[in-house]
Amino acid sequence: MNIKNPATVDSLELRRVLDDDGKVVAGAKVPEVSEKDLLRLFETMLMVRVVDERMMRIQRQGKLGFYMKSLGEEATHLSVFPLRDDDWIFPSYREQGAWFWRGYGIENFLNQLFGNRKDPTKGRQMPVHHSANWLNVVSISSPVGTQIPQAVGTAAAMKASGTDSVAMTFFGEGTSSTGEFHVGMNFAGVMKAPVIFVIRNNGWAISTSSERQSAAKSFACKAVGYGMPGIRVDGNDILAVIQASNEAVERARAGLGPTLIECVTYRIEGHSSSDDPSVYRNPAEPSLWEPKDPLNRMRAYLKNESIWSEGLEKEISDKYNDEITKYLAIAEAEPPPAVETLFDDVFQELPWHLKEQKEYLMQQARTKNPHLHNS
Amino acid sequence: MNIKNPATVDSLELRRVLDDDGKVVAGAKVPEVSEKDLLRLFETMLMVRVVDERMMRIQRQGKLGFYMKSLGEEATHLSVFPLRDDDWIFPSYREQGAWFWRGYGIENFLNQLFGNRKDPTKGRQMPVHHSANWLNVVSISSPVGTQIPQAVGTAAAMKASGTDSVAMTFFGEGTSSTGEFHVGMNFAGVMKAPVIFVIRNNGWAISTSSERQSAAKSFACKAVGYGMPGIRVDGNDILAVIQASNEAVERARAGLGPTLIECVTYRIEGHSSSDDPSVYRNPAEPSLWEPKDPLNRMRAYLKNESIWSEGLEKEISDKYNDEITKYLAIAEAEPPPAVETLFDDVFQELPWHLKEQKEYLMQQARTKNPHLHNS
Amino acid sequence: MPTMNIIQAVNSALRIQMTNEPKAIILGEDVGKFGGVFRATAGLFDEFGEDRVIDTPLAEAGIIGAAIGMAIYGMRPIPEIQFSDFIFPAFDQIVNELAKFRYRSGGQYPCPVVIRTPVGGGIRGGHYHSQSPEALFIHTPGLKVVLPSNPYDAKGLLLACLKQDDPVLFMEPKKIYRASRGEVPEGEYTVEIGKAKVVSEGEQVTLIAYGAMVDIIKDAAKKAAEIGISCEVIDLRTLLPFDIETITESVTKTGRAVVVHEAPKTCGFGAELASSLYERCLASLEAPIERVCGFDTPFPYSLEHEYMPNADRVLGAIRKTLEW
Amino acid sequence: MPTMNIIQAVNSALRIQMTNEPKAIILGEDVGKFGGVFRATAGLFDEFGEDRVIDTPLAEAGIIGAAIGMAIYGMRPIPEIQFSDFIFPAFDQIVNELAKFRYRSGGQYPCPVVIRTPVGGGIRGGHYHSQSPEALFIHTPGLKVVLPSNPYDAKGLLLACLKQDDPVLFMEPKKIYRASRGEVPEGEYTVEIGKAKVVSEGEQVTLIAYGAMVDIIKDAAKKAAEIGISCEVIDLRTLLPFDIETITESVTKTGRAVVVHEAPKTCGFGAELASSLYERCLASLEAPIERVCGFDTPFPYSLEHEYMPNADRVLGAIRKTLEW
Ligand SMILES: Cc1ncc(C[n+]2csc(CCOP(=O)(O)OP(=O)(O)O)c2C)c(N)n1
Ligand SMILES: Cc1ncc(C[n+]2csc(CCOP(=O)(O)OP(=O)(O)O)c2C)c(N)n1
Ligand SMILES: [Mg+2]
Ligand SMILES: [Mg+2]
Repeated sequence: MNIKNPATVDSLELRRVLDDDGKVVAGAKVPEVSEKDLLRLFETMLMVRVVDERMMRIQRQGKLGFYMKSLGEEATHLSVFPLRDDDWIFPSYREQGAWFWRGYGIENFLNQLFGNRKDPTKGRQMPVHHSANWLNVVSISSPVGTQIPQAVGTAAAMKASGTDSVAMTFFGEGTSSTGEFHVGMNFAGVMKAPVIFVIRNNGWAISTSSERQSAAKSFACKAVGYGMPGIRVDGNDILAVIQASNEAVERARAGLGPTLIECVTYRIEGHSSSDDPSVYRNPAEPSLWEPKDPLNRMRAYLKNESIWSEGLEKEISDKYNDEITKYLAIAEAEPPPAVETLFDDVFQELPWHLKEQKEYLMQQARTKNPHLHNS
Repeated sequence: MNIKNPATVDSLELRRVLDDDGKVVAGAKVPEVSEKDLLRLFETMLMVRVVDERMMRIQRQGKLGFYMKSLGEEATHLSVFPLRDDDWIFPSYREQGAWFWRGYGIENFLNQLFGNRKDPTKGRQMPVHHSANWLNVVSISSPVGTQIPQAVGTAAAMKASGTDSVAMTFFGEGTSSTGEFHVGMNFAGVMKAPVIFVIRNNGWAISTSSERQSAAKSFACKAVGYGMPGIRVDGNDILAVIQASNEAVERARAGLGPTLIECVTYRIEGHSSSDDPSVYRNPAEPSLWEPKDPLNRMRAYLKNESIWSEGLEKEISDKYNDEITKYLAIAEAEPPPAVETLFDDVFQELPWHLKEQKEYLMQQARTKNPHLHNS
Repeated sequence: MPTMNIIQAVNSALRIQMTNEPKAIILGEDVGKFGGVFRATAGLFDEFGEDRVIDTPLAEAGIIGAAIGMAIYGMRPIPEIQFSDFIFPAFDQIVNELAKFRYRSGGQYPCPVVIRTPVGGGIRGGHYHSQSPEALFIHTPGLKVVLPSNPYDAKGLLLACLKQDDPVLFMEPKKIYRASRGEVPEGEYTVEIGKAKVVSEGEQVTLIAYGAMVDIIKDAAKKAAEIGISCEVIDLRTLLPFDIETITESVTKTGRAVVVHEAPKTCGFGAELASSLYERCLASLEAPIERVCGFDTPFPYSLEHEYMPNADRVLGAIRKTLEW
Repeated sequence: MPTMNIIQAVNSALRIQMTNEPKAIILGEDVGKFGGVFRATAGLFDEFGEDRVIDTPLAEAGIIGAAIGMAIYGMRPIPEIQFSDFIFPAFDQIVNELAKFRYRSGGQYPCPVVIRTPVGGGIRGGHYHSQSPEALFIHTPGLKVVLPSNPYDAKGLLLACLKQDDPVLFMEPKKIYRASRGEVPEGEYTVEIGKAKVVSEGEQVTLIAYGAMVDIIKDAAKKAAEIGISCEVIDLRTLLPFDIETITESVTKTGRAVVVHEAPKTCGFGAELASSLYERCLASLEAPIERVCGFDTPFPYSLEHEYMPNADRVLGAIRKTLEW
């Protein structure tokens, strides 16, 4: 099995602010970020890591049907840093940090995973397919790439409405192979839509290596075909991610159109809780990427800047661990949505055939037996 | 209405061999083409022009349901020049010259247009949707772009079979906006498939200008996103077209993978017999392009080379006019396919439901009345 | 009242919506300056400008994807798909995204997109300019499907669709785009979604169709009347939710039914209509419900007229139900 | 004879085809080293090499488009679509290209592509890992559609599909991929396409299903037997062309039928089966044919078990046909 070495990834032009030890590289432009924001960024990345670990544990205990971690990719989520509340986010399934940054808390997160009666999406989708219209973060879809032209439509609508809001969409490098990627990028270029495309290039699409997704030199270079700038950035370098995103968001707000950002990162673990990467990937590979861990690098940077302390980190990690414990108990105890809600939201109002079907279902024996619900 | 000026098209890098007067431009590499082949190339372009004109005339007389001309784009068709008989062609609907070059004659051409009993495709498709498996030219589809990943599949199969055959596919610049373009190009890049993509950039997709299809600097530059070379060539310059195609076919045969060629040309007339370009396009625009006419330029070149004569041109043009007259009479007289053939070729054999439907139709009164056929 | 054809009626509805609803936005291939290949959006580009009548790149998935993004942001997009044969590149955006957006988000993101697209055969377009894919969308939970048969309904139904908040596939019978003419009010009015129309009453056989096939069943009813058979003619108008009440009532009365559509028979909408009717009217039925449909072949070119249902075939089916 | 589950049976059929037919070629997402997310192609990459078991980029339209190009060149491609919920980006390639290629070219270009794809609910996958879109393909002239319910049929039908020259959508019931086990010959054999199987004979009601729902109707028949009702159980196996003879014969005998599928009811395959049966058996029918189907909502997550047909619902339908 071939091994994917971070050194070869680095060989192309790659924007960096921090080196692997968290030191600012010579000549790098450090984005202006307040101390408070730096701490919030660190806290969010740490939160993702704490949540991911706990969720995978309860998944392994059989309490949760499915989960997707993003170990090692947390910094890429924070491309949302320059966004305002009126900017919209179109995520894929692997950007928990974007949700947390936006204020989507542990409580909603857990209720969605359990698809219970308090789930903001009413138990309609698999775990990790959140939706939060009050935060302008759009419902996640499993078919990959579908959100890309949608984000462009929202951005075009923003422009047409005369606001300077922008839309940002995330997806993996595998998703750049879809037709939706192309039509979305192309529409954005032609419409000069204020939209930022963030490719999380984590090297793998389930078992398929990024080299089998594209023969292009990089994913960023695909921007050329759409007449927009493409930026290739170290996705494990929080400051480089923010710098690139700042630039793209500014461009979009100024009416200069879309930007493609490739965040080069690495999927340290399996694709999801259902995956076993040892079948298809050299088990030594992830360890090659550990020196680039984004949380370690940011911690080192904060240490150098005298912002970090062990106590602070423990405090954050304890806080989220406690929250998880608290809301997990609630989420587990909460029953699934009432059976009659099965028919809501297909349309704004129930047409006759759904009324008939609802009546029929409510008459069925098993709907009257609440214990059967989670069988 | 904006006007599309050939001068602005020329401002980007553009490969040329002949200038607008048919003279070889300084420093250009003239492809080696025998005198015989030069004459055949000229004859084929002239044949397209003769056929197009006659067909549009009979369409206007109400004899033909539909037709699509390619006035001014004839040179692009001859990208097929370097192909061998074992190479496959996946055309769109506007490359008559490729068919004629391959040996698909007036007789088949007319029978297809009339969808009569002698149509090689049995009257199954609209006019101009030919198919000729004996020539390795693949059935044309109306939905644009679908042939692109198909050509890649054929090319991949050629490679897997150990031959050095190649596949060539044609499409308009508008079609480069489809998802199929992207997935086809991307598969070709990754699979290093021996395939040549020829974009006929004729400036218009029905009423949509090429500037509204893509914000990229050119269509050729889209190759970058797929890790393959892109060539931008004057599509009204037969020698430049052949030079580019030679290069791409050689690469493909040598196992070096795919190439994208953008032939810059111009759609002088309407999209099809159903179109009226005066509604959406400045009527002065086509005349700006007339000095670039590919047939005139080739004629001038042949004159300079002392290959051309007026007599020769008249001979060719008479020959095809006579052939058209002859086969038109036959094609018009030929009845439509027999009613029972409606059910053939859905599957290799008729399943029960089609047998039943066939029996039913044959019992219907109107199938027994041959005069109703073309109502 | 002015006389309009279906194209003009659609155009009039669009103009009214664009005038009254600043969030309305039209997008599609060639809908701008050209006014669409069938001219349904003619004049709107000049009247409302290129920001509200948008010529898109050639990509149906982009058209529908962008429309979804506009709709969830609060706009009222009206995308056009040039021919319903070309809707398939957008199939995923329609069935997996548009149709499910409200549901999957727990009601957070309604998606009021009204897709207009011409449908059906009869224009010598072969299998790529003639298909009738309505059944695929009727089978997709979350979409309303509407298909009018005349200018009055076309305008009234389109305006009704544009006023409500569910995604709609609004199909237009292109064969009769210009041939079907009638009086249409200049101003605003709506025709209720989900209500069929009893075109003419009758006693012995119920004929059910929609779109261009309504003219065919009207013809067949006339021919039947000539030989003393009394048919009730129903124009379904909305395919989902279809008007089960009206058709049940009619078939309960007549005891016989013929369902007509251009789409292939197998798994076509006729199967649903028939099954639903059997479930409700079995006791009243005097004969099996006849389905007169397109054949289970791709839509042909030269044999188009053999392929499409015609009044004679419908008459044959009427007779069959009476002779059973 | 070895015991296999459905995954193993499919894998065995693929291995036989790859061994005997040098032009056979497998392509899809993650079908290579990984052997597919359900492991249906496990081991084949190592055995037959990366040129014949191809990991493709993530694009279903590319997978099917490339398969078409391979097939018309003379290869025998066997593309995999990872979940049938993800088949829609390839919808145009399937319904407009693959299905029509032979027809539109006047028989010049047969397109022997066998698409494999897992289908159906029951794995807690929500609406994007649970759909049953078979009706959309049954409605598309030019495609055969096959959906086995057990390992023996899975292997025999898949081998039969691989030996013939029409395009096939071969759907695999993922809910019972591993749960359904049975004796399967090691070597080559075929099960005839187009033939249903009478799983068990009965007198009063015919139960018809396919795929994972066959186990449900078997259960329902057992429950019915306990209360003295005799059911005939039919596994359709091929959905197009479906075995009209076997089901007609059975329903003519029993006079009652219940059709079961997971897909939404409206315009589902059940409507076609019911309509076809009414057309042939109306005189013998004692009650309306009951359809027990998925509801007309997107496939849900938490309420999956409420959504999917179960033996109790089928039993309810059986009773209804008897009490009518
Ligand atoms: C259209 C579609 N096809 C296939 C799948 C199955 N699938 C889910 S995730 C995935 C890989 C995605 O890889 P990438 O885009 O790189 O994102 P990552 O998982 O690495 O974050 C695939 C093939 C899907 N969800 N949607
Ligand atoms: C998928 C699809 N959508 C829409 C159409 C309708 N249509 C036919 S030709 C055409 C324009 C194609 O333009 P281009 O690719 O530039 O080719 P050209 O006609 O200029 O040769 C359109 C939109 C189609 N045939 N297929
Ligand atoms: Mg990835
Ligand atoms: Mg063009």
